[in-house]
Amino acid sequence: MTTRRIGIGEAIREAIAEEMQRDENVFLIGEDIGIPGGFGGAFGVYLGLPEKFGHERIIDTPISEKAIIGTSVGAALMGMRPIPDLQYSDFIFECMDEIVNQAAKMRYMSGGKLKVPLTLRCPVGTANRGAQHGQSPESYFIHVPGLKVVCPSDAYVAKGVMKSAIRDDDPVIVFEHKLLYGSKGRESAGGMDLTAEVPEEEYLFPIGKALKKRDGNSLTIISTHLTLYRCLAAAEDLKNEGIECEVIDPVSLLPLDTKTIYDSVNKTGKALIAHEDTFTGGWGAEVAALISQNCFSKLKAPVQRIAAYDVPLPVTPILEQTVVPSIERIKEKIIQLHKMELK
Amino acid sequence: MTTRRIGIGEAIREAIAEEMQRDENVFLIGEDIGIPGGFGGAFGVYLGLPEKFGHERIIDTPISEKAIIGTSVGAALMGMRPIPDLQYSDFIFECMDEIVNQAAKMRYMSGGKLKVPLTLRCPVGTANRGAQHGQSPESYFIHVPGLKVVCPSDAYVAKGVMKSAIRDDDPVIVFEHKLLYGSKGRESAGGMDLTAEVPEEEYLFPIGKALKKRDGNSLTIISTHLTLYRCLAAAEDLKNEGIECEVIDPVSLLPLDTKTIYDSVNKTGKALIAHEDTFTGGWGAEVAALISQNCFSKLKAPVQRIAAYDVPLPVTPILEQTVVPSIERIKEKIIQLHKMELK
Amino acid sequence: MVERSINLNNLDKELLISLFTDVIRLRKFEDKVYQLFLKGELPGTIHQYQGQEAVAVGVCTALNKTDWITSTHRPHGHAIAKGVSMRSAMAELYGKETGCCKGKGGSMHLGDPEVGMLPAIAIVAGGVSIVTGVGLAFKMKNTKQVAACFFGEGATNEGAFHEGLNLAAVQKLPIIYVCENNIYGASTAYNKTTLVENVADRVSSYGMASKIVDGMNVVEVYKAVKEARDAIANGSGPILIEAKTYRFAGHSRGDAKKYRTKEEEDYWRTLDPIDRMKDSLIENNLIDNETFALIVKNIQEEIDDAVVFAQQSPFPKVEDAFIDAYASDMSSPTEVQK
Amino acid sequence: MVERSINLNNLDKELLISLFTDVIRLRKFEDKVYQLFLKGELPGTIHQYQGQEAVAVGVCTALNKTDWITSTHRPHGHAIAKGVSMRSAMAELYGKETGCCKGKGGSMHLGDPEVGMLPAIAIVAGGVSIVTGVGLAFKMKNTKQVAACFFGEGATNEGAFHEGLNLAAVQKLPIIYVCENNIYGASTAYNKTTLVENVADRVSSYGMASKIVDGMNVVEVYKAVKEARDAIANGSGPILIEAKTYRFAGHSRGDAKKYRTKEEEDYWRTLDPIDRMKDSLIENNLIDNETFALIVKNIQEEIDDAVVFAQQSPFPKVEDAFIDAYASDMSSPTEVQK
Ligand SMILES: Cc1ncc(C[n+]2csc(CCOP(=O)(O)OP(=O)(O)O)c2C)c(N)n1
Ligand SMILES: Cc1ncc(C[n+]2csc(CCOP(=O)(O)OP(=O)(O)O)c2C)c(N)n1
Ligand SMILES: [Mg+2]
Ligand SMILES: [Mg+2]
Repeated sequence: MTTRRIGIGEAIREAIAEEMQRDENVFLIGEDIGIPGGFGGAFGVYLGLPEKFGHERIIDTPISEKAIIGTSVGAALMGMRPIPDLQYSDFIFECMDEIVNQAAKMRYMSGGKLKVPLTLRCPVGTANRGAQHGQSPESYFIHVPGLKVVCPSDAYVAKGVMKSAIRDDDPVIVFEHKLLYGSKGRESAGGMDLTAEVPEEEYLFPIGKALKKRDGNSLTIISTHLTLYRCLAAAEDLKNEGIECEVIDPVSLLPLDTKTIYDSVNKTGKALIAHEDTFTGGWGAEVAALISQNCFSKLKAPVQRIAAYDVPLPVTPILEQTVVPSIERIKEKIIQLHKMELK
Repeated sequence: MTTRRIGIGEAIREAIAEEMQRDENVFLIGEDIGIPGGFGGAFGVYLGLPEKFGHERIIDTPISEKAIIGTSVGAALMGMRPIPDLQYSDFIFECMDEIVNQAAKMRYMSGGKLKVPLTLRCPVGTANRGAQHGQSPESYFIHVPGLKVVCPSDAYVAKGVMKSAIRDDDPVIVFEHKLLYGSKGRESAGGMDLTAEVPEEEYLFPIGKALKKRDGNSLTIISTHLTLYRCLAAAEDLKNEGIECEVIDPVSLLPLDTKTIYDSVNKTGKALIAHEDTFTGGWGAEVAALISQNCFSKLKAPVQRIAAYDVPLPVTPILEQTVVPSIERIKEKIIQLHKMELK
Repeated sequence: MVERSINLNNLDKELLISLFTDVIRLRKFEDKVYQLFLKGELPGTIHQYQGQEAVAVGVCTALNKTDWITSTHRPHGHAIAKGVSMRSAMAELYGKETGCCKGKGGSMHLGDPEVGMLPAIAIVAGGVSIVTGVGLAFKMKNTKQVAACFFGEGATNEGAFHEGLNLAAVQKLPIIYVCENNIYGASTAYNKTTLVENVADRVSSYGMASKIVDGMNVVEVYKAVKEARDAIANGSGPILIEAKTYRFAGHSRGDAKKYRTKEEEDYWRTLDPIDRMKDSLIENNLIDNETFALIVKNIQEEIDDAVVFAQQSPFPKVEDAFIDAYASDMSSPTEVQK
Repeated sequence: MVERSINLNNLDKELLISLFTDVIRLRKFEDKVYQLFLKGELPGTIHQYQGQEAVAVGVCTALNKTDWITSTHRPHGHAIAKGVSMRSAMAELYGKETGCCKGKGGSMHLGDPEVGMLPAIAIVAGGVSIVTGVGLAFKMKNTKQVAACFFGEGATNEGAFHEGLNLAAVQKLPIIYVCENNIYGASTAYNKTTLVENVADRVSSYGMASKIVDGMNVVEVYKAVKEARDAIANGSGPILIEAKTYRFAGHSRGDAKKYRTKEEEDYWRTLDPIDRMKDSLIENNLIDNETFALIVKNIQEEIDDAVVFAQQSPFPKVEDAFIDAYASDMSSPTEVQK
């Protein structure tokens, strides 16, 4: 198997191109995605695709989020496999009805006679854009029965899970972190190498499978996106202090790979969930509740959570860095949890 | 202090009337709320108010949820105290941007120079209306920093907390259960008496305070709305079997009265959260995570959750009753939890 | 004031009789449903279609069998007109397993892919939001099919109406937007919700074609859609047809209709789509009272059969609640919750 | 093709000079901001206003000080024109505590209640959604104030535009909708997003008045708003003013503008609101080159002062992140999380 190193943006572009090649029902629809001389989507992921597949399959729309998702739902019901684009995930609130009341419920309401195979891409994460351009709203959607929610954090997973999402017969929302597209993370992302070995050959990464990113026996960390890299950096730093963190990337939040998570926590006896989405009602609450219930007798300390504090996002760097989980905050939490021995 | 027995609908009508009397900046806006010969809102709560306060302060709108909430946000920013109405909470997804990106963030974005005092009423709960008219979406909103979320379940609390919400300087969403408006619960609600002793004199019920509805030492149940009554019925039935349930009505989900909840769980060592909203990512997850973390050493068994199963709502009674928590299911869970002694 | 007598445009007899028959089928079905609802045999709530039958029948008869429709919270008439059998529609209203949505949808979500009808969407303008995708699929696959989207005048104040019609127009999608302007959205008169007199006036915002028709005249509705359909299927772009009509019943259960006048109701009653059509058919010697009686008798039998079928059908099994949320196999999200 | 020379409508000199001066102030401020941004002194992203200055200045000068405006993701010009000081605007762009939003809002949320400007809303058409409430409050309190809502032509395809304008019209709210039609929404030309040529054509859907003006002509914009304002304040109902304009810069950071032609850009450059106004003022002997030089010099000083002020201002304190989410005291939701 031959591989090469690429970044997430490239990986997703490849996934979409391969699936469009493979299935003529797959198409893209959204704002500024295919305009000649334009941006190829807010983050350039679609650059080059119009030349390959033409504007009949890469449909530029007015600024009309309800129409973009409504149209995608209707087309999916008719057997197409739309990949709608909303530029920033913050704009998803403009079309919540189409997602929550239509896409997620149509199949059930029809008594199982219909399906809604659409794949919605949503860039999340802070980048000094302020309260309306930096949210990580994935947690709302694990609360929507009928949807699937995935959060790829590296190029290998991103390509494989994007392809699985496109082929999935249910609506899937793919949340990607905007600071992780490049092959090299921005300063603000710690500038770490974000490329991964990606096979030339076709492969799929299944929805519902978690990945162990690091082995350890001291405690289990569950995290995604940029925060996952911060957790890995913290884990590396703390190795010297004798703290061996096991780090799990759940990849899929709905459905959740509980087995991988429980196995790890049952081994370590301690768990920390970390995400950039806000704290209260975040997906960390669901994971913490599940672990606390299902690993109860194995827990040596209470399950901990780190998340963005419960405030809208401030724009100025010093405040933004204060609000979202930093490597420093993660380290403190790990050390604190490591010291806890309540039984 | 003289009191009389009234139902929730009446209590809320009184609260609104009193606050409109007290503060000329309070007004109502929504669909079918004040039309002469109309319904007085989807559940008749506003009947009689137009005659008292006139149509300048009870504004009937087109079917335009974004405009209803957008207008409320703008008016609130200018010093008014709007009470928008969306008929069914299921339609709140039509105006999520106005709630999540505008109402909740405006104050913070302005550096604290502005405030958004609006009170949004949202009827929740199943009533054989199917997937788009029976949801209980309160859990989404505990995840929105900048909002407050309350769920009154009886007339006394409803009147007092509604008045507090209207006077509150932040956006508050008041979720009410549609089967609890009457003075007598519908069959489907178990037909129990839903009236409460409500003082003639003015009073407020603070946002952020929970209520203990029943004392017990065996375990703690935390629940709201119709499910709360089912929990109380279950608790009553199980008394004979020697199970003493302590039942807490959190009333306010954001902010949450953690002290009242922790005190009870630290005493009983066991907790069950029950709600009609769906399971995964529901508010029960947040409460379970908080209890599991903060009452860790006092817990005798894993915190349990009961909720609507993770499916859209089916319309036919037998399936609907299967999906939402029934008295039977609650009893089983209580007995199961009562038997657990993992340490 | 519209002309009461109907110009039959020398359409052939068979077609006229079938239009007439279907208008009666919708009326009688809805009357029966209302009786059953009052008797407490049907769960939930209902939104009745009496008065508007000419719209559903005119539109659906003019469409090809393979065309699709989207509907609203008031879908009974649309469903029967598009070809959902009275049996499966009635069974769905009873919440039975044999219903067109297996008892999961109910009154507000009637529909059946087999006859080209999506489950009705009870979110006002929800169908307007989705129908663009149905049309886009037809366009991309070049199937020459058309989608008809039913909605009320109240729905035209929703953002979905604006975004949907604009996208459909600019993409030249094969869609017929059918606005049933029955004057009221619940208790609210249209003229209290906008300064624009006709819904049709609003298409100028999208460069879309439009036509206003007498929605109590099944022939006029049929002709308008028939004329539009083929050009639209071939890419001429969408059209909005505004049918001026009236709902004889209340908005939903327990609506005393105090927000409208007796005079107004009486006026519209004179335009009852059944009586007008019947008179015109008789004037033109296309039916006599016997044939009429026979038509009604057959319809009664069809309805009685549907009721018996529905009553005798089983309810879904409790386990059915847990399937159909997802198409792809996925370890039931409900497992952990039991 | 618009007439390049500006008809000064013998407005009095002082007013003309102030209009001219403000157009330059906006231009120079934005030019400076761009330099600073490229130097990496400003965090995040910026959306530049060069080319459209005549719209913000014409509108805000015609409004009363006590009137309010709402803005967009491209708010720098609107803020300066409405009276936000360059110091507090620049400090906000630097993310400083002395900024008009204390460093919490930033470029896309500039605004200041003290001068009648809500924090700009970066959700396209978000301001259209909220301004109806501002107008409603003025109407209910009978304050005779007016609200002006700025938005781009791209925003007119959002549902919020439809719902907002319709409600404003039917409620006769004191609102001036100012559409800055700069032809593009990001990379997408308006004519690719709708079949309707002018945004102004769309008001027919709401029974609203409208006017199309040369958005590169500050006098014409000023006159249109001035004429409309008082009647609107007194309940004549809202108006939409479409200003035909052009953004000289890219949509946001790193936009190569490859989606538009050199010819188009050159044409619009000939309509530069500064040059046109300058020429007309000189033709009419209302300024000479010295006064012009002086005006520019004063503006440069104002800007330099603002930059120094911003640079020397402190950043917010870390603890500030936790305040301002709620007005009423509420045990900080972040406590448990620390
Ligand atoms: C988004 C949304 N808002 C409000 C409602 C509540 N509602 C149901 S039907 C209705 C009136 C609809 O009027 P119209 O579109 O004219 O259809 P009609 O009932 O007259 O057939 C309303 C307000 C809803 N179902 N969905
Ligand atoms: C609801 C929403 N959708 C998309 C975006 C991304 N976006 C920001 S500006 C812009 C273009 C806006 O065009 P226009 O309204 O004409 O304003 P202009 O940029 O030309 O001033 C887009 C699509 C957004 N901010 N909000
Ligand atoms: Mg209607
Ligand atoms: Mg523009």
